[in-house]
Amino acid sequence: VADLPVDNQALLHRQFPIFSWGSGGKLMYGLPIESNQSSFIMGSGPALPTIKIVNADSVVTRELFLQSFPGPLVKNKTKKKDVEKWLQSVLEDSSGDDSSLVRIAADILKIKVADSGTWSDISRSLYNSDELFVYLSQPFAVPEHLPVAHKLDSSNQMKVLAHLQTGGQDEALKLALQNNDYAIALLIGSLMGKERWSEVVQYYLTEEFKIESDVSDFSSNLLSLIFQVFVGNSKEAIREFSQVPIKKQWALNNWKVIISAVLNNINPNTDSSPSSINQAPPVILEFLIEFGLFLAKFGCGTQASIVFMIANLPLSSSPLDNTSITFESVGSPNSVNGRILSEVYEFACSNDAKGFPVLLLQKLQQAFYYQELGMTSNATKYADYLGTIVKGLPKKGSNTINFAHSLAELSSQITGSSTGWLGKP
Amino acid sequence: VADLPVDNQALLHRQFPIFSWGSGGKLMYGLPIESNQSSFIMGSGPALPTIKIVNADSVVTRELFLQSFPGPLVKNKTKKKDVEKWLQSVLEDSSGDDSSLVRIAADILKIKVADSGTWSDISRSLYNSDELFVYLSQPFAVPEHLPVAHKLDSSNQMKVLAHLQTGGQDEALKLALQNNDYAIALLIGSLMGKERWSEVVQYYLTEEFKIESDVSDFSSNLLSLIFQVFVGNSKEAIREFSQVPIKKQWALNNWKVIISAVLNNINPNTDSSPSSINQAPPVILEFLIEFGLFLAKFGCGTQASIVFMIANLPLSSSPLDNTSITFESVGSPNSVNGRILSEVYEFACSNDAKGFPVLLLQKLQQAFYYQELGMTSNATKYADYLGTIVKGLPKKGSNTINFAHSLAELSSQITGSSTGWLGKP
Amino acid sequence: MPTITNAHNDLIHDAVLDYYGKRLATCSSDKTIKIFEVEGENHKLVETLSGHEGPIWRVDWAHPKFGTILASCSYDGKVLIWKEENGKWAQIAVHAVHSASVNSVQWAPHEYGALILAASSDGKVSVVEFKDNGTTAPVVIEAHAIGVNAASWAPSVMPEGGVSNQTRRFVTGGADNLVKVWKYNSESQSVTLEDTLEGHTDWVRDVAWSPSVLLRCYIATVSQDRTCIIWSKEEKDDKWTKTLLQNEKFPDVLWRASWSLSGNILALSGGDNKVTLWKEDLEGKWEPAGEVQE
Amino acid sequence: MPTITNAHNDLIHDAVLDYYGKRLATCSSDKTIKIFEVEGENHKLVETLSGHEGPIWRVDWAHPKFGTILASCSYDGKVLIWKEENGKWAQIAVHAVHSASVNSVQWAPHEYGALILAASSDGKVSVVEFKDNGTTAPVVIEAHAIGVNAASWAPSVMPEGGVSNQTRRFVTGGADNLVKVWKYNSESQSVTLEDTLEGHTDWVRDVAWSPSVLLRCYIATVSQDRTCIIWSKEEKDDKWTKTLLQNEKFPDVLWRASWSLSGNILALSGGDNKVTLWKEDLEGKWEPAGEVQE
Repeated sequence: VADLPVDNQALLHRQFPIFSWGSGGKLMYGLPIESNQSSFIMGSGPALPTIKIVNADSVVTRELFLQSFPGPLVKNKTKKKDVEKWLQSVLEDSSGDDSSLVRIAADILKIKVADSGTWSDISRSLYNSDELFVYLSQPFAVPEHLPVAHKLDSSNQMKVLAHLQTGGQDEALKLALQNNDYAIALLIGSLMGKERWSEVVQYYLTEEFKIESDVSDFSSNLLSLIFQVFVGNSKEAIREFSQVPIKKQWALNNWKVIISAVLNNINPNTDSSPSSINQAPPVILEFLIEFGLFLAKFGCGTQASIVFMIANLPLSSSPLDNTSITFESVGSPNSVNGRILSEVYEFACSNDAKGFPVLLLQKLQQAFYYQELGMTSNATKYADYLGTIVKGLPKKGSNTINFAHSLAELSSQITGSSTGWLGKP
Repeated sequence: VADLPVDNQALLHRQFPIFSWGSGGKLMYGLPIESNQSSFIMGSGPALPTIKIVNADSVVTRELFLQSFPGPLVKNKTKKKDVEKWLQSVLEDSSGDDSSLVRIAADILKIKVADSGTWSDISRSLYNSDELFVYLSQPFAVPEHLPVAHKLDSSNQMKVLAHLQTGGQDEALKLALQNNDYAIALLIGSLMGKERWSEVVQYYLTEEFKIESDVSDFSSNLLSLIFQVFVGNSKEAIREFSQVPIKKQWALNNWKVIISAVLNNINPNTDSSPSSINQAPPVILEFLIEFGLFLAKFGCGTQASIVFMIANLPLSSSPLDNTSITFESVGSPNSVNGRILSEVYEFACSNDAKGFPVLLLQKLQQAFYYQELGMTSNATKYADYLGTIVKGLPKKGSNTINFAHSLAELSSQITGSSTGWLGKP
Repeated sequence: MPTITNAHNDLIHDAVLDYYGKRLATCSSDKTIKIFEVEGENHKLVETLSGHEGPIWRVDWAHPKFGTILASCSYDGKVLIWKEENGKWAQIAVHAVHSASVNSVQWAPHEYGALILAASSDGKVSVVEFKDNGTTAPVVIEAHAIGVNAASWAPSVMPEGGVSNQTRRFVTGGADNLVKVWKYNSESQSVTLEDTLEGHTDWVRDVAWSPSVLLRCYIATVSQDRTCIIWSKEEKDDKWTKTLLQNEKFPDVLWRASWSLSGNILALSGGDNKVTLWKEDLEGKWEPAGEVQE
Repeated sequence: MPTITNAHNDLIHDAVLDYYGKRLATCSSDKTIKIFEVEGENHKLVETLSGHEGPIWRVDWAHPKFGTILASCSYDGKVLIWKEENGKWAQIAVHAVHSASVNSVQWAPHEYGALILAASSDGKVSVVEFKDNGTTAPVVIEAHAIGVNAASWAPSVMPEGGVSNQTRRFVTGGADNLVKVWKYNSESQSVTLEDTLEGHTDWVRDVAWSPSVLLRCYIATVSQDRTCIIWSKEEKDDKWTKTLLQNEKFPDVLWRASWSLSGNILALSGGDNKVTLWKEDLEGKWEPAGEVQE
């Protein structure tokens, strides 16, 4: 449609559609007759002949699983099985859109609610590596076993040892790299702290792990990151590639494959950490937090929420690390999906019966949403639940006052819609 | 001298030398005239003509630095400079016996007392690696740069990545080792925990670090140990070689070179640990303790003390780890050198003004030693110092009673030797 | 469901259900306001209100606690207040401070009192409180010199100090293509400008501040430039974040924006004769939530 | 420094300075004991004690708190006790329980009382206490059947319960090449065998328990087999650790072993006519600490 200058005055003489929201799940609208039609009929009838009042429910597209959601979810009251069943229905409904963030979040939450999952289950939610198994089972041509790499000769090996005996780590490393002996270079690097080791790893992968078909160095980037994660160098690794545009883009595009690969390498037998998915080993926790912050920083806030969920971070208004980034909700709290997923996450992961206090307003907003659509019984369940919560809040403080005030408004709307005319305040 | 059967009766008719210790630093002796001489003279004079009473001091070989030792060393009272000066005189006196444990201990203590030393200073006390610098500065023939090692080809590299993405660490490692690609094998090993990593390191060094002239695999043993120390696998590494006789012997024989090499690789910039020699980084502390226990277990108790000193362990009667080995003294507490070195160690390293209580008896014994040699003023200093200590000990308890009792005996000996005949109890 | 046919013979500019959804007020270029009662399937015309001297652009019901009261604004430059008492409707007040068309009128959140916000083509907005003893002096300020097309109150939020400490905000949209956010201080009876939001390239036709209880504020603005912009901000942010409802322009000018009662769904009406519904998705973008069809 | 010449005309078997280093007692095959006063450079023969009927092997001064008292033991099978009172010496007690040569006699640590330990070629050792009212019945036990050559008390150590709870130990060396460690219970007047230490390959000629205050016990034993063995043990150990003073054998038999007053230095005398001094080094081995030369 071309951008013609608008005739402001003429607009005052046009009939636009009219619309008004009403309480009790109603809405009123009036659509104008198409102007050319009107002219053709040559009648002078009103441009807007009919005004209709209908149920909002009949117009608003409702999420299929909204009605069946067993909320509000109350720890030790709501049955885990019911939540699992509901999540399962969501997954079946997602109409095959495997990459949808809603599906991924729901899948992960189902694993968490069941409380018997493993890290590779979560990994699979992000990226199904079955295709790799197919690839791995293919027979490969037996390669010729000609030596193609380098290593230090005896006298240089002794020099390396002599350097190390005299504390000359840098000299030893230089000698190894000059001779392209990466094995001994990695060993020397292992003495020099995680940053130097990571440098050697990256150098080695860059030099030696070039795969022809590899677009934007996918393989060496991924391997390099995996190794750095497990040596505890996540923060630095992520900082490094977030400063190189092409690597940053690679990481943002491939976040699922990356996290999946890292999670698949959590070995319950190493370290003394439990393999429970409720507690990530320290290096993994560091990685998940840093990677989540990276995603959030570059505009992938919802993906970041999923990563923070995997890391079992609590929902809270406190900023993470030394950033201004918070994890208050799974996705936008102003979206229905976001609010429901946040509530399920709280149910699955919060240790406290109190849950995550930051969700109270979201639950209130959700209750209002039910009421707007005329789903009064759902709205009532939430209103009752929130009514019990309000009693436990600190008496003073604007947060409590506002909350109670809004809850009262909700209750009066609910009452109003059920008793009609008689419900005058 | 041939082992002839001894004629017991005849012995009763022989004049043996006579000898008796006296208080106040005196001793009495009588040496028989040589029997053949006597027969020659044909005199019937007594076989033991003279009995002499002399100062013990004139007979007992005294350590040159004993008189000048500024003990008892009292924290915040004795000047560090005086102790340093004294240690310096000991080092100059050790008549060039660089390998003597006394020299090594004194050298290390001098570094500790000065409080400004580095790990490589301590390393140098054990083993002066200057000879290696000479070796390192020699020009070497430029080696041919023909590839002699192996590495994975592209398709196998992709297989490794695919294995890792699917959590197949063992498969990835197997593939790497089958193809002798040790660099990638080490990287994979780094994901699998310190024990697996150490296995790969040892395997690699055994296969690839064979130096012709290397007697008992000195180089690969030493490198293997260094790498395992820094990954925190000391206990296992030491346990492993203590079970292989040839390696165990290598470690016992080369303890100084080994520890020196490890200390020289402590990099103050890595980790967040201070480079202060008063606090070893955790992996180093683990290594020093385990290696010390190893030395003690196989009969090198004094060497073990030196290692525990480097590790700044407190002197105490409590056993170390789950062993029965204790670190109560630097060397034997029944040796003068041992007692003095222990006292200097306490002065240098104990944080508490109370010092190491386990040394109290040693200091008392040292005081008695001074008194035996007639060095009454030194004995008095110790007696006075211990007198103040006694007041701080728990009133009851056999330890205190015995200590006070022996101290009283010492005091009475000192009094006796200074007032002579009049000092009757 | 009630269907009212031929409510007016001329253009109908606005129609609003009351708090209980029992009455419908419509206003038209025919200079009248009609009050209908709606119940179940039925509707009944209760009253036709005359008084304005030009097309009536908008009507707004006051909170029931004040009684059955309606405000209307018109091309004639006036805001009229109507009240039903004992089944009879009467005009009970006139607010005539503007010298040109009054384009929008809205009652403030009832906690503020009986307060009205009016926007006029004379470039000014006015805030006027109706006390029991008559009106107070209105507060009038210049908002958008060329003309103010719409104004909307922010929802009421109780701060630490209680009602008297409240920050009362409203947003305006003008013929200068700008959107402005204002702070109204009832004690000092003054209005100060807080933010000026640039983004539209033609007249802003409607502004709507979402009544959501969440801590994030949302303002929807629609314009003749065929875009709808969602402005959002949290208390701790310095600046408003601007999000286009959708990247492509709408087929025709956009005319009205209206949030559902709790701010979950946004309804837009425009020159393409459609009413489209929108809601926020998981990732903070806006997705369709339905469309009103005949 | 005092030099006493020609103290006796026959073999001199022992010479001991008293507690204050003022008197010297010598004993000889001439069956006499001579008491000398030594002061500065001078010496003076004070008394010659007769009473034994055979060569006198050893003498031992009692602790001054008991008075000026000397014990002697002889080939004649007796132990005689001598006392100086008012400048005059007299024999005050006889201990004649043995049926053969008494080879060593030693007063116990003075805390135990006036107690004597005697070792005899009749194979027995005896412990006898001299009370103010006369002697108690001696405790006599068989130690080394072929003959006991030497016996030495362990130093006194106060245990938790006080003097009465003390473990009183002594060590013996015999003609059976063995060294034995014994426990003497003063309450029950009994002696029990604690350890038998094997190592020497010929008669053990002397045993000496170090008076060191350290918690580790040391016993030096010398033998006709030309070795000196140091036996050491801590309270918590089960077994005694055996250390050869030096790996090579001495040129001739070893005869006497004597610890310095606090156990820091060990003096050995032997058939090579030397008195050598020894002390422990840092590593727990024994190194030379001097030699007595003419």
